[in-house]
Amino acid sequence: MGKCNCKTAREELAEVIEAYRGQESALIEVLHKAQEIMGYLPRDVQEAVAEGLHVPLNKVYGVVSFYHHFTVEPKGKYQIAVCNGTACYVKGAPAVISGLEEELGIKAGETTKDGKFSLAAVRCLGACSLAPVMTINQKAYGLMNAEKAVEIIKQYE
Amino acid sequence: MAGLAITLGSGAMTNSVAEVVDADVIFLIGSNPTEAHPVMGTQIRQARKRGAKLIVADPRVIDLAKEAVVHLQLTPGTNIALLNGMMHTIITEGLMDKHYVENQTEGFDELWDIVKDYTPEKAGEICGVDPEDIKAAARLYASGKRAPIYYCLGVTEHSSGTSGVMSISNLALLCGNVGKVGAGVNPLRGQNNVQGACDMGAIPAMYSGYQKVSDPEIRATFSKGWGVELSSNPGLTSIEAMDGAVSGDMRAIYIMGENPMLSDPNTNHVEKALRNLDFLVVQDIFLTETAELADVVLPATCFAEKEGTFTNTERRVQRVRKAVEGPGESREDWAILAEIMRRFGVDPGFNSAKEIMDEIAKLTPSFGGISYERLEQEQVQWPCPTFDHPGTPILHVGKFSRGERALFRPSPHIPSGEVPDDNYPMLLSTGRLLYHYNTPTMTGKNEELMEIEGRSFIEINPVDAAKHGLDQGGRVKVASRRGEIETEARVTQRVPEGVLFMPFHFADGAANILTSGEVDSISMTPEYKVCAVKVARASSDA
Amino acid sequence: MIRTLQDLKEFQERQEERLRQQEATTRAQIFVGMGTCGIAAGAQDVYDAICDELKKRNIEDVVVAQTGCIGFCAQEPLAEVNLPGSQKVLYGHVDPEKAREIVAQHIEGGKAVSQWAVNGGGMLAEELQAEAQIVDYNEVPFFKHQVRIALRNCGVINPESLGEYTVRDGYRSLAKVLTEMTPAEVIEEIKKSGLRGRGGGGFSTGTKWDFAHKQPPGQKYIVCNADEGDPGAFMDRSILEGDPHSVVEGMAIGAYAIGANKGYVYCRAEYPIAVKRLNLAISQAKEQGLLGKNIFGTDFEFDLEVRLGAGAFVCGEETALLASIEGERGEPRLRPPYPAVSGLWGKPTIINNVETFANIAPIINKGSGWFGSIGSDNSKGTKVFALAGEINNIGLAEIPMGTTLREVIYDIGGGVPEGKRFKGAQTGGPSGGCIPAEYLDTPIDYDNLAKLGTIMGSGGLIIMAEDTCMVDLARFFLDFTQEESCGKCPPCRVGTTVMLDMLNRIVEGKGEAGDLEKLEELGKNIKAASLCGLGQTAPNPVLSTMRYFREEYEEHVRDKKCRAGVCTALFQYYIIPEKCKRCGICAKVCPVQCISGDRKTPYVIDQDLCIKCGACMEACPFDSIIKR
Amino acid sequence: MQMLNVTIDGQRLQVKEGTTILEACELTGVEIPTLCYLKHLAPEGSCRMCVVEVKGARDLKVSCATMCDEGMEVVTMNEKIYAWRRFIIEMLLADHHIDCFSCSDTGQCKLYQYALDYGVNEPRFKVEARDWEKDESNKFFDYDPHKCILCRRCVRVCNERQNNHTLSLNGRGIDTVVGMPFNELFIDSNCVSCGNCVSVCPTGALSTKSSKHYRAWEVTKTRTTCSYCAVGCQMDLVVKKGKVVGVEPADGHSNKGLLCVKGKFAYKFIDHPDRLTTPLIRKDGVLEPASWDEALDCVVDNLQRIKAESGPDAIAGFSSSRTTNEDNYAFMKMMRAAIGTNNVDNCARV
Repeated sequence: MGKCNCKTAREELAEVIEAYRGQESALIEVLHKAQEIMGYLPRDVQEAVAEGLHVPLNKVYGVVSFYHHFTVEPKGKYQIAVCNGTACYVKGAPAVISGLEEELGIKAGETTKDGKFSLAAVRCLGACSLAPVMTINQKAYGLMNAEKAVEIIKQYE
Repeated sequence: MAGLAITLGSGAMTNSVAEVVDADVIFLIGSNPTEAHPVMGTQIRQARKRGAKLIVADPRVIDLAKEAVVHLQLTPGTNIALLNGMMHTIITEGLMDKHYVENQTEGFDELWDIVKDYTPEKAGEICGVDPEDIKAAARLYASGKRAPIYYCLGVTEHSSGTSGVMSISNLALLCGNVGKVGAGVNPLRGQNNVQGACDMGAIPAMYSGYQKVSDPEIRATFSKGWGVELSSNPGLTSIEAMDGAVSGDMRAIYIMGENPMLSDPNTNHVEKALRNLDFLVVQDIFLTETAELADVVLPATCFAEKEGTFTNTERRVQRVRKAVEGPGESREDWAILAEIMRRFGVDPGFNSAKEIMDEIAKLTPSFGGISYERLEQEQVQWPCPTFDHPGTPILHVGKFSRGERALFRPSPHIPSGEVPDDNYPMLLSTGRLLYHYNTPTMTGKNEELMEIEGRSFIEINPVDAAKHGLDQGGRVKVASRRGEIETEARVTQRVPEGVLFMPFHFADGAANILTSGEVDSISMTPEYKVCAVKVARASSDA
Repeated sequence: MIRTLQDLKEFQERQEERLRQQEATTRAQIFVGMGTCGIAAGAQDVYDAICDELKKRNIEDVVVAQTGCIGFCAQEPLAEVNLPGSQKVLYGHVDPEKAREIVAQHIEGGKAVSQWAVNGGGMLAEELQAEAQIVDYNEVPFFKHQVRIALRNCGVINPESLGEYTVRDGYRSLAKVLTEMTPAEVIEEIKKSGLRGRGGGGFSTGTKWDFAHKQPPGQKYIVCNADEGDPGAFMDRSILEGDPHSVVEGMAIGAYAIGANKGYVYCRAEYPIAVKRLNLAISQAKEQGLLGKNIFGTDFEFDLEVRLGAGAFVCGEETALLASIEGERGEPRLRPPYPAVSGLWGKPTIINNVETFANIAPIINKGSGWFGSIGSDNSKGTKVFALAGEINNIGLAEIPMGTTLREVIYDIGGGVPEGKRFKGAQTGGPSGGCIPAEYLDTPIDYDNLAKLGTIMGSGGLIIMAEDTCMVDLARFFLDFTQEESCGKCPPCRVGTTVMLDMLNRIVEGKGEAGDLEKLEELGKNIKAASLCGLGQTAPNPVLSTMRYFREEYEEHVRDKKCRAGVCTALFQYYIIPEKCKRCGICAKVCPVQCISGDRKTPYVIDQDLCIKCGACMEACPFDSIIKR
Repeated sequence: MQMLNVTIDGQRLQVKEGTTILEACELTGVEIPTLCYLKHLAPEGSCRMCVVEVKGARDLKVSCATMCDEGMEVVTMNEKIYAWRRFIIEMLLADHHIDCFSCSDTGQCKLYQYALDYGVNEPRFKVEARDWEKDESNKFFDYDPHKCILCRRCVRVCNERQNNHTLSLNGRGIDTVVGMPFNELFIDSNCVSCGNCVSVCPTGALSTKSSKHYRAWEVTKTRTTCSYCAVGCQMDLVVKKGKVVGVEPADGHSNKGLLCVKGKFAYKFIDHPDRLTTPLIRKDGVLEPASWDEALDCVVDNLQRIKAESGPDAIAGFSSSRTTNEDNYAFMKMMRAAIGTNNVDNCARV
């Protein structure tokens, strides 16, 4: 089952690359799509993009490593993002982050060993009225504090 | 070289290296600059990045082929058919520069007479190339406003080399691409001072500046300048001299700074020739394979140990300066030669490299404006007849060296001197690697380079490798009618099926044991690029 | 296809007719605010509950639709119920349960649930709620002081409907410029309006357009900067989500003015809903011929594409943004040449932000005179502010330039919650500075903010109360810019790192004498020597807080104290023995078991073990625990 | 081409339209400190070092990227400029592994020089070192990211001039590092060892292995022409105690400051122990050392003999396309004038 999915993802990636063949300026677009499909951007994906778009590999890597949205490591099944925008910061986001770090045993930016959770402190999500905000796989939870956040992630275990 | 002398009047690169970055279409044929002329290669890449479109004609997938709009992966030895096919498209589709052809060339009818048979389909068949690609390349080249052609040994090192060069010249003339900025017909010279050696008259029929030995007036000038009587006998080329050595007519050879034992084709023949000599002098910086056969070896200084000039591929005369002392008793080449002249009772007429250049300027109109004093300020391109002449970055502007008009000299396809057959079914081509330079006399003395690329190998297509049971990195026996060597297999898509490629740098498994003695009838250039061979897994490779 | 102004009018009339029909044939219309903030607050569940409840009750003559964010984020999820003939009711803090109740009482019963209504008792103290009447929106203080130009359609129309945009006179301005005005006249009109860039610098939009217009004809581009990077500002997101066509129309007008035929919207990838709605708007406009070739039957051709950012604040800087669109690392380039002369792929390019473009159509439609009549002397029109932080009415407020900070914070924003004391307001985000309480009555415009040492920026307005530590706040902003520095030039790359390092030491109680002077020196030099706007403004939050709150810095460095009780290294939780009732609750909640005591002896915190999480203080029912 | 009148530090001069302030300063001999500036590439203005004051302008101007204007008055040094540049140096030194005592670049390091020039004796700030590793895998040069000041010259020369696309800027902000994709080593990358990155590095971040063995003040440089292919690259031979220890590219017409692996690094044949140091004469089948007199006599006697026996045309000479014009000219003169034959050729068969 997993394998089957993987193959489809590869095919999908190949289609995306084919659609942008030779279009150097579409690099970031294609990387977005590739990451959407593959979940992350490992070397072989970057090589395929480089080859398809006629962009040197060193440039692809340079671009990927510049933008924080792109990742070369696989992310956890559940991606926790705690907003660290100003409003959330002022209202206590750092405590939420450290609470989660402690609970999960990882630092922000890392993924748990079992691949279940990744934790990220992210830029403003634009939901300042609910500060501090946390999202898990894009589902938003507002008005967080450390305890609430820990309670919520327990539901995902 | 001889080809351009016939069609344009001067056998040199028509334009300057630096112009390439502003080109809009670049046609590269029989040249792998990123390895053989790396700094040229980078500038072609700069041009490509600035929007130039690249056409590559090469049997191998060289690095620049990957950046090309069209890669014509032709069978080695079919350049002329390819060029004729392109010209057919250009003429039939009305893409030629009519005004230029009418006003600045002659022989168009003769050209069409031959080219008309080379439809892209026919050319494609000969070359093993898709006719559509030939058309596409032709259209692209004809569309260029600044469209230089660069070629190298992949064109000249064929038995039809001169005709190949003239076909390139035909193509350029057809599109009005000679005598203008950023265009031209540009041979990338094989070695640092090939241009200079020829300019200086180290060729049988010409004194310095391409002044004909056969012209009595010129002979008289040199005779007067040198204070001796001069022979009017036509001289022999090195290939002819070697043949003469084998037959016994040639009794002594003086070799300065060359290593024909590795660099010439058909090594067995060369060895036979040199061993057959009564007397062989070799003047060099190392005890080369050739020097080992000499009766007298004279130690010379290398470029870092002497004053002088080199003339680069774009005809630019540039200074070589002494940075260190030569080792031991080594002497500058010219000083050794001067001493021999003295012992022959001839006054050499100079006591330094600078004085030689003054003499060159005096006796050579195209160098008339060149002196060491001037070279301190600017490195000019010949022709540079006077001290107030700025030099000539572009040849044939408005008027050709040959006269008012350039000449079309068409040729039909000429098959290579040796083509694959049942006994020797594969085609071997030879060439250079980035990390080496000709025979490894110099580069081979750098352990780092030898660590990167230090052994002979042969490139073979995966299909052929499978057919012969060859593995990546395995040992392989390669045999031609002239000899047999063992080398390492490099299985790669860089070469097409049926074609093999070997660098000729290495003494272990030396490629030139295999290459043929076929030569171009005009330039006498050997056919390094095509010979027929067979391969087999070497028994040593268990 | 809309090919002429007449076509547009007819299209609009058909839409109006459709809406009239809808109103006539339905019992009620329900609009759920479904911007990011609404959805994050649970608007989708509310929407589903409403539909479900209607179905359960077999009510079929009610239209349920989504709108963008109306800006009153503090009240999300919001649902508007519109019964023909009666006052619209805006319900706040709706949850599925309330939603079902609203269907029951208001739709079926015909009686508004006043105590939940924002324009009823919903914002009043509990005891007053029941008595409150439903009033007009404009009588709600949050809306009353606003003038909505850029936000004119947000929360009012369905953002996914081109028809509803045209009902609000959408694309009339584009039709007007294409059929009645020359590009020069358009530029003149924009110049006369006094519109200044709403993204940060406040450069005259018309003048900028004029630069590009004056470049020789040929390929030109127009770009919308929707890389809203200021953490705490979300007006651009709201416009894109609530009224995407206003941006499309503004860009098309700009393109016509400068002679561009291609545009890009560079949008943060973190705004998926905005991207989706914008793409939808573009395809709708293309379908109707409002984008593409021969727009309104003229020679004008314009195509628009969305490009996604990838998490780099610096891409809000225009040259970095262009590099990013080109597929490069988002590194700023030297100016000059300015993008208006040499931008995308070396071609003349105009970059304006979302709010700026959203202002264009109204200016053309109502005239520069009208626009110029709003605002202050050198700052015309309105500005949208994102109110956040320690303020009751978190949300978007569009106010005329020249409104005082006090009006914004107290009248619109409802003041600081829990009776805390207002300490300062940060404008311009990480590039801006703070305004202390003594300047509350300063009219807000470009020039006044500059005088106070801050900037308008994109309109983030973070309110800080007494328990905000200004040193920590400055550290937060610098941490942000340091992290977002692209690394191209040494002043910004190394300078912000060195400054951050010092601030980190200061908040950890390791500050040394001379640090503040060094910080000032560094800040000044980084501002002067940096390559782009990011570095040139990065020290602002530090310099500005040092200007107004220097004593707080000095306390941190000299006394190792944080008066706001934020810098954990600089305070302790302390149980006042006299006040401690020995209930033991604090010891129970303490995650590290560092509180000991029993019924007889007051509880004591072991300071060596305390992690300063504050749980005890929060839990203490007798307020016996303090920070000191 | 229009000429513009500009004044630099009170000195009036005329420059062509399109000349940058930096170029104009060069013409007047005023030296402006630069780090990111690289001839033949569009100015990037990222190092912020080359600022000057333009009369009437609000801010200092980056001289590498600011064009001269008619009547422009430029001041290249004042208190403000000095403080600015000093600040840049301080910032760079704060994030630089200071190792001048053993660094192979000492003596030619621009950062070192400017730190002296601008009085930065002891760094007041320090950025914590990142866990980057040195890369000594290339055969010819080493890379130490802790000495890199991110002037980006290497990356630009690799990508925009050499076009080999090996080096890139990876990461961002303070963690930006010059390197190869996926942090691979030089040896594993597509690097062709052209060495152009090393040649343009202003510090010891990229340094040739051989540069460990000499210091700038110990060497002399001799401008010459490369002896490998026919492009004719101009270069400087770096000589210490009579030995070539390095090669640096020069700005020649055809190479414009670039070299390839052979030109840059393949100079070790010059003082190779296998070099011929004395004439050799074959005696009893073996080549034996001989004096010049002996050897030349042997050559002349034998050639005279054969000429007498079989005529001059029984003798041929092969000259070299590797050696100088002067040598070639002398060779053909010797063959034609002394031996008396036109049997002279070289391997040139292009």
